[in-house]
Amino acid sequence: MSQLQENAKPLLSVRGLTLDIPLASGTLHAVRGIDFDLHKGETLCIVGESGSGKSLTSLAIMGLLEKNIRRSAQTLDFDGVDLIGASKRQMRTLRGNRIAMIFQEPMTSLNPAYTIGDQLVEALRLHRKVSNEEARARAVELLEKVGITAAASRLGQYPHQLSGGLRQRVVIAMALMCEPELIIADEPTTALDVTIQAQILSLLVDLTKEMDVAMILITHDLGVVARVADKVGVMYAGALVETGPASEVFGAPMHPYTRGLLHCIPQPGKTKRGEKLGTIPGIVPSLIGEVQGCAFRTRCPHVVEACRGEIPERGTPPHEFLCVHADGARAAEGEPA
Amino acid sequence: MKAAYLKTTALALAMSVATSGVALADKANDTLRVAYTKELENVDSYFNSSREGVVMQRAVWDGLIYRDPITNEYKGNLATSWEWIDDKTLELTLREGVTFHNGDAFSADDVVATVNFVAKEENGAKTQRNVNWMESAEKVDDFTVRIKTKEVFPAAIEFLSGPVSIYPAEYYAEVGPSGMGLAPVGTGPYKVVEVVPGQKFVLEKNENYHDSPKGQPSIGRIEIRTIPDVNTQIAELFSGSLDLIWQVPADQAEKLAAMGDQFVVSNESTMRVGYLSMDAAGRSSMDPNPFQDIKVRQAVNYAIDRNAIVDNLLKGESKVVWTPCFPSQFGCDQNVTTYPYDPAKAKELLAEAGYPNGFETPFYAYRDRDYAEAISSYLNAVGIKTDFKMLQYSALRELNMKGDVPLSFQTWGSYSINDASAMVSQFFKHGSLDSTRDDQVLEWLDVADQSNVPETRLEYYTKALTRIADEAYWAPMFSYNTNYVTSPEVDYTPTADEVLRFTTMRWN
Amino acid sequence: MLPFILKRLGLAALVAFTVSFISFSLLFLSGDPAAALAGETASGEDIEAIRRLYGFDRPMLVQYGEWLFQALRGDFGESYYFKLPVASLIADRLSVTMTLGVCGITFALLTAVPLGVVAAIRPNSIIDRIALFLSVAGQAMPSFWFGLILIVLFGIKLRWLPPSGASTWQHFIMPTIVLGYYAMPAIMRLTRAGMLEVLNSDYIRTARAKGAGEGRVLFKHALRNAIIPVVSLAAVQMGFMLGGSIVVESVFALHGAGYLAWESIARNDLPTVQALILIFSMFYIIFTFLADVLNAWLDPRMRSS
Amino acid sequence: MSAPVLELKNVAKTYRVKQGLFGKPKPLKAVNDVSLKLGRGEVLGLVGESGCGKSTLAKILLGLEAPTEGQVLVDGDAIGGQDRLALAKRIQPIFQDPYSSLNPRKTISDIVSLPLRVHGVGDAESRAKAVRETLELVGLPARVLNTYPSQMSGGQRQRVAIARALIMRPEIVICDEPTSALDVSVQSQILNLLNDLRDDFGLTYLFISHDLAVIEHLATRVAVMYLGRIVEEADVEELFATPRHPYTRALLNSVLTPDPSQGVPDTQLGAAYPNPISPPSGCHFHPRCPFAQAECKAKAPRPIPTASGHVECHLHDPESTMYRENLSV
Amino acid sequence: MALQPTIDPLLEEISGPTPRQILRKRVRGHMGLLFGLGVVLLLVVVAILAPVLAPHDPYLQDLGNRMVKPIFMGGTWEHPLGTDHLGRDYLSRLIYGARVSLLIGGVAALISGVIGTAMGVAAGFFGGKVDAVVTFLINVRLAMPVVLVALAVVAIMGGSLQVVIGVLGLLLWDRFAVVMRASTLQVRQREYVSAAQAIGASTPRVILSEIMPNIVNNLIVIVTLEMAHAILLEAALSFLGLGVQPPTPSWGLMVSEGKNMMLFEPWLVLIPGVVLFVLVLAINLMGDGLRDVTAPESRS
Repeated sequence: MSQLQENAKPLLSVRGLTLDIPLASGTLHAVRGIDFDLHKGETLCIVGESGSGKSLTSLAIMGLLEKNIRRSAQTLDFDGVDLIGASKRQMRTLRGNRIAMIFQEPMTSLNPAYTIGDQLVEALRLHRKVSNEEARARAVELLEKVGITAAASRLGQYPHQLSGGLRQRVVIAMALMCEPELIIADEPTTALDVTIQAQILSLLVDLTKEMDVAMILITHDLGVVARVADKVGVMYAGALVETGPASEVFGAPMHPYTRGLLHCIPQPGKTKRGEKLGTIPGIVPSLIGEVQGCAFRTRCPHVVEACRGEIPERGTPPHEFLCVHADGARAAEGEPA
Repeated sequence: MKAAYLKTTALALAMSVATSGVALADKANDTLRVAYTKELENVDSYFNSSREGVVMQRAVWDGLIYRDPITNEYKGNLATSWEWIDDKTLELTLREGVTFHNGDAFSADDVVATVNFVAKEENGAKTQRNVNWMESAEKVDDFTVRIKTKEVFPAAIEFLSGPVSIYPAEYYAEVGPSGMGLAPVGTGPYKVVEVVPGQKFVLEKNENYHDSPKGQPSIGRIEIRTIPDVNTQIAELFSGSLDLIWQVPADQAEKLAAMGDQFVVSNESTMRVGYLSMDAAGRSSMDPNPFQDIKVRQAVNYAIDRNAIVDNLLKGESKVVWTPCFPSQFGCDQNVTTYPYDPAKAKELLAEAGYPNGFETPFYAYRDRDYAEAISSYLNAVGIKTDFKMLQYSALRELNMKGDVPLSFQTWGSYSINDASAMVSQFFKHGSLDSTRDDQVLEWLDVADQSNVPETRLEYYTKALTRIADEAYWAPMFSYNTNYVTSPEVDYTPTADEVLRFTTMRWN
Repeated sequence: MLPFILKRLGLAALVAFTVSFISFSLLFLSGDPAAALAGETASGEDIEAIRRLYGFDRPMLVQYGEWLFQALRGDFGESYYFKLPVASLIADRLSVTMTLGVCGITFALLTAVPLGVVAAIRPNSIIDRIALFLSVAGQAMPSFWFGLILIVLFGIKLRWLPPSGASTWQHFIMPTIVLGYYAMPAIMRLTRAGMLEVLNSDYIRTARAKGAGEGRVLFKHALRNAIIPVVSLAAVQMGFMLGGSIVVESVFALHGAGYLAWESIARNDLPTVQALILIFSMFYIIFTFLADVLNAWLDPRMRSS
Repeated sequence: MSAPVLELKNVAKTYRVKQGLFGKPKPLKAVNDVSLKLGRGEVLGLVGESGCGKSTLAKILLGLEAPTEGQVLVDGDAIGGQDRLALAKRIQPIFQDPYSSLNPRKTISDIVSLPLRVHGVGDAESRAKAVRETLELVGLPARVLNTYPSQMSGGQRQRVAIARALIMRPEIVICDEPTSALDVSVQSQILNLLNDLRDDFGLTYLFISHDLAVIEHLATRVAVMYLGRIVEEADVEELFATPRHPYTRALLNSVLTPDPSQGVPDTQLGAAYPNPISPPSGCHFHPRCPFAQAECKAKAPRPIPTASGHVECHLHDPESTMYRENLSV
Repeated sequence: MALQPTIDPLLEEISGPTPRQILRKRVRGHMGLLFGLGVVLLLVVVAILAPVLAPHDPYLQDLGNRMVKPIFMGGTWEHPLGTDHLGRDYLSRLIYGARVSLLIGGVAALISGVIGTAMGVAAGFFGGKVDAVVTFLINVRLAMPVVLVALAVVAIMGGSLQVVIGVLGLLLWDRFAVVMRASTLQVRQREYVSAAQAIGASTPRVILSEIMPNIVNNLIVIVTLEMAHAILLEAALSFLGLGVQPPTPSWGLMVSEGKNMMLFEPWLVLIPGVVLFVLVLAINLMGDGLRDVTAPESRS
């Protein structure tokens, strides 16, 4: 990541994004004031366990939240467009055109009633005044690009005739039809086999590099994050508890939660076979009602009284984290601060 | 709140009826629109047995003789005169110059062919009773025929002026009953221009109608539609798309009459008699069969308040009847034992018969569910528990013929034949429908039926009727009436024989 | 496609065969057709003769076989009551019933599908509640009662429509509404449920993420998929409606096949009843078959393997 | 290796699958001539892509499906003829989805005690005691007894499922992807628990997973399955140190360790997983194999014994022209 | 190594409401269900207490007092809802009629429920040939025109209460079979069913204790819908004159008896018609409500 890029105006700037879901039993604070920037060509991975609010964050950027979810932010700026204030029409011209999205389930994210070709062509013709033939040509080109052989003949096929891996390639091709500047991929490989996962990920990485597209990749898999991300955001209970360049976050995880997560997974070479794995006791707290202090304190081994109060932002940009302990209690775990 | 809702809805409905005026009848098109309740299976009058069929028959065809429905005087129609030349032979002189609707000229051949066809049982005329008294007919000359009866049959004149109508020989031989049903051809005052089986008939005035005692038709066109639901009929009447409905139930007729001059409601008695038939002969599988006991049969007779039923349910011209025949019929003497309403006595008789707590019996009916229900309620009140079964006519008849009907409410209309034989002889002569099988009654009825001497007939019918009443074989109930409702545009005076006569209808 | 159609047809034929056999056996138990045929004054011998003449004395299976053989050639025998060939009798009446059925299902679809769609787009809105009330009320409203009320209101009070009969298209309006209203609730509910499910599906999110407008999302992407089960249901309802038009036809004095069926039951006119049961079930079978074919065409997953 | 507690001899399961609405049913060999041995206290990790037959194999072991061919032996007894009750005492399952594996209408106490009731063990009181003890064993307090699954988190539910599997004190537990539906922080708890229980009760596990890191951590032996066949089987150390089959190697390659210094690996598995109804000829793996030659297409490889197991690949068959002594690709 | 149970420290906090509590809460918040349930319960009580509540003998006719208007149309308290065409007290007949309608609906739904559920569960559970046979039977049943066949059978056998109930019971099992088959198929794929089988539970045990409790909510919904269906069908049969026979005070029959005077004494039809409508509406609302409140708990 060059210094130049770091200083340039970010493509996407998020400040204080908050998502509230009114429920019968109170307001669910699903996302609680998160900040991040994304520059052109950069890949940001947001990692977190289920219920941490990472998928909602992606939908919030796309403006595709359910009607009952309240969205607010100080800044939600995409290349100068204020996404909060944008009209429906403005959002429509952005979606699929400059911001594309890839969803988790390749089996269900394509419309079963239409051919691959129809759906690819639609993605382009919604935003570009091109003929059907031109659009089909572009579709064939992109299908080949995502590694689908005999692309022209695939256009007439229906989604159900393709395997999961192929469908996800089609979804990626569809996302690329309008040459977007930002791709949001929400767990794009979770539903796939490990072998296919690697293929799809490398495809995504290659294509974003080649086309200089920024990407937000949402996942729960730390392995994926480590291999793909330029920047990492660790999300817990609706807050980004640690952000920073991938190498730093994995090399020197500052937040106790980040470290806890890394200890939980068996790592060949690091974890001894058959040895006890690290655990994070307890479960994610309820986010219904007022959430005070650090949400991780109920599970944190380093909890102190101050965790109930205001949590300071620690670290130095670009590597920052939220913790009352100045070193994120790294020292307490016997690791170099 | 519900009550209020009900009230407003009910009021709205009532008002909707009351405030809606009556559209003008279709007088402008000279078309009278009539509703039938039942589908007519076949317009050929020998192949249907319904009242609607009789109406069609009187309009489309002519009989040899005609009985004036008011004076009961026999007049010549297709025959101009007739004479018994022996006990079993009637010679008739025919009217000349009559043509059928299809242009064929009427002659003795038509009479011979018609009679010889319908009199043969295997040709399957629906109501055999109407025709099976005839042996054959023979031509004397072009305008004279002789009709031979099987037995001595004094009611022949009555039958010839009723159900026996004359068909065009050539045409009938060609098309048969079903062809006649679809495209009827007769000599009558109206010719049929359209038949949609079971649904719709259109009649047109026969401009060349001969000088018949029926009178000349006045209304040019008659459209008859089958509308099964009485409400729908009344609705159509309200909306002005019907001009005449008949067989309107008493309650509705009363309400329509109360609507002032919007409609003309007339009521006439009919020959239909309602009665309870009991399995006195013990043919049914009921065991023990209480109806074999005269005391039980008498109890049934005493249990029912006929007057209350007549006054409240049938109304109009209906009367309590004590005989298995209609009082105006020849030979139908009303001077027989009567059983006035006396539930205490009924209970007493039941106790005497060995049923102090009453008994249970199936109770069948095929029409007038409310009358049957009222009767059953009276029977229940004295301890005769009825298991009510409403069957279709044909199904009940089938059961009847098998003899498996212990107790039933039935009716008989005598085909408007004004002779006691048309009813009492139908049911008490050991036929399959006879549930009494009294040899004495059979003997007397045979004498009466086969005599040409009115006094003898009267005497023996009276004997039979008296015995039937004494033995309480039946519990005769009441005679029926018919309500006719017309728009004020239509001038029509109904007759007591429940036949619509289009020739007597006029526009006001 | 062809093997699918053939297989489906075979199944349909088997169903029709079974239905006809069941109804034949039912009616066979119903009593003596000979007695009904013989008429008023027939004696026991006459009935016996008729029984032999018509072959009623043979075993049921033989009679059924013969009936089936004749029926396959389009000959359903002669009506006991009208003494006319049953086939032509029914053919006369069927047009009314078919017209009514087609109008009824069209009315039901034209009201139920838009209502269902709107209700699904805005669940718990006023329109959703109205639609739900209409459907619940529709299910609870006896059709004879509804018909009578319409007659009073539109036939007598307002005089907008003729109360009964079948001579003009206006005559069909009220029966259509009554019959259609019978099928509407189920179709509306299914459309609503289907739309709700489809609108929550991933591919709708994908379509939105592509930048498709709401109209396009609803009609091109959602409705196409939500309508597939509705097609089947409409076919089933159409079949039910033809069989269920008895009440409506009797209220509105429409001389259709349903009314004929009722009257024929009343008259013990067995050949007619038997033929009508078969024809009504054939209609059901044909409609569901057509719906399956249409579904296979609408749903590519069924079209190809 | 001690005498095998569980042994599969040439087990095969063939389904007849209808292709679409029309077309004749075709045979699908979900499990194709599989032989495996499992010693007491061992953990056999079974890996493979979805649709390779892992779950069918588990169902056969649980007696939920009968094998079309071959035998399953427990302690040397063929279990085909035995009644399911006897089998169920010795083999118990833990399923993948803790949301679907517990009956939502039953309390936890009902669910955990079901095996005891089915087998008619003890009276109500002793059963209640056993349930409490077992729940404690899996780390659940007694107060969950009268709660319902819907009141619990995924991890807690999986503990209930484990308690149910253990209450009969079985010898063998079939774990069918027991942690794949769980978050990583919960997954590690369950893995630790399973490991502890194995030590305490001398359990034998068949551990099905697609996560090779988990397998490596937990298993003592590993079997790699591809299109119904075990293409390689070995002790865990050996398999991870020297994977022989190209497919095994590709699988190991595709493991994403959280190491930001490495990029996304190239598995070189070009084509997609084949349709099991019409498997490729010869070696089923040949269309995706970077080393495939004509022989692979023509001839199915035979099992070749290795140091601690076997492998099915022409590359390792001394009789094959493709054989290379020191294969290190 | 000794086992160290790791008891979840947060368990107490997250213990949510039991399914029963959730159900209770949902029921309390569901107006349609409450209304439906209330009306149905009320009518059940009325039916049971008919002899106590009815002011007159419902069969006692008084031909001199026919079609007395109800109280709100100017009648007297002697007959609060007036009298029918035979002078019988309308309110008493209405009260006794609740028995008939509920009996017809209840027993017909019970018979068809037993048949349909047995078929549907068997088809869903065993699949294969059993499923093929059941599916075929469902098709046959659906292809039979219900009203027509019911009319024909009632015409043949006579319209006693038993016959009507029997015919409806034998004709209305299709929806049970269809829904139970689908539900069973769905539940059968749940892993707890496999778990129970792997534990060694017998097939009847699996069906009764694992499958049935999870499809019983669907069953209850269908029971209510078919009850309503049976009541309406009986009314239609009665309207066509082939339903329950007089003097039984069935509401359908009362509508049918009053319908001839509909244009003049509309209350004769409106009263039983509205009561019938309200009962069927209530049963349907109850069914819809039950479906809503027993919908499977969402995962979160």
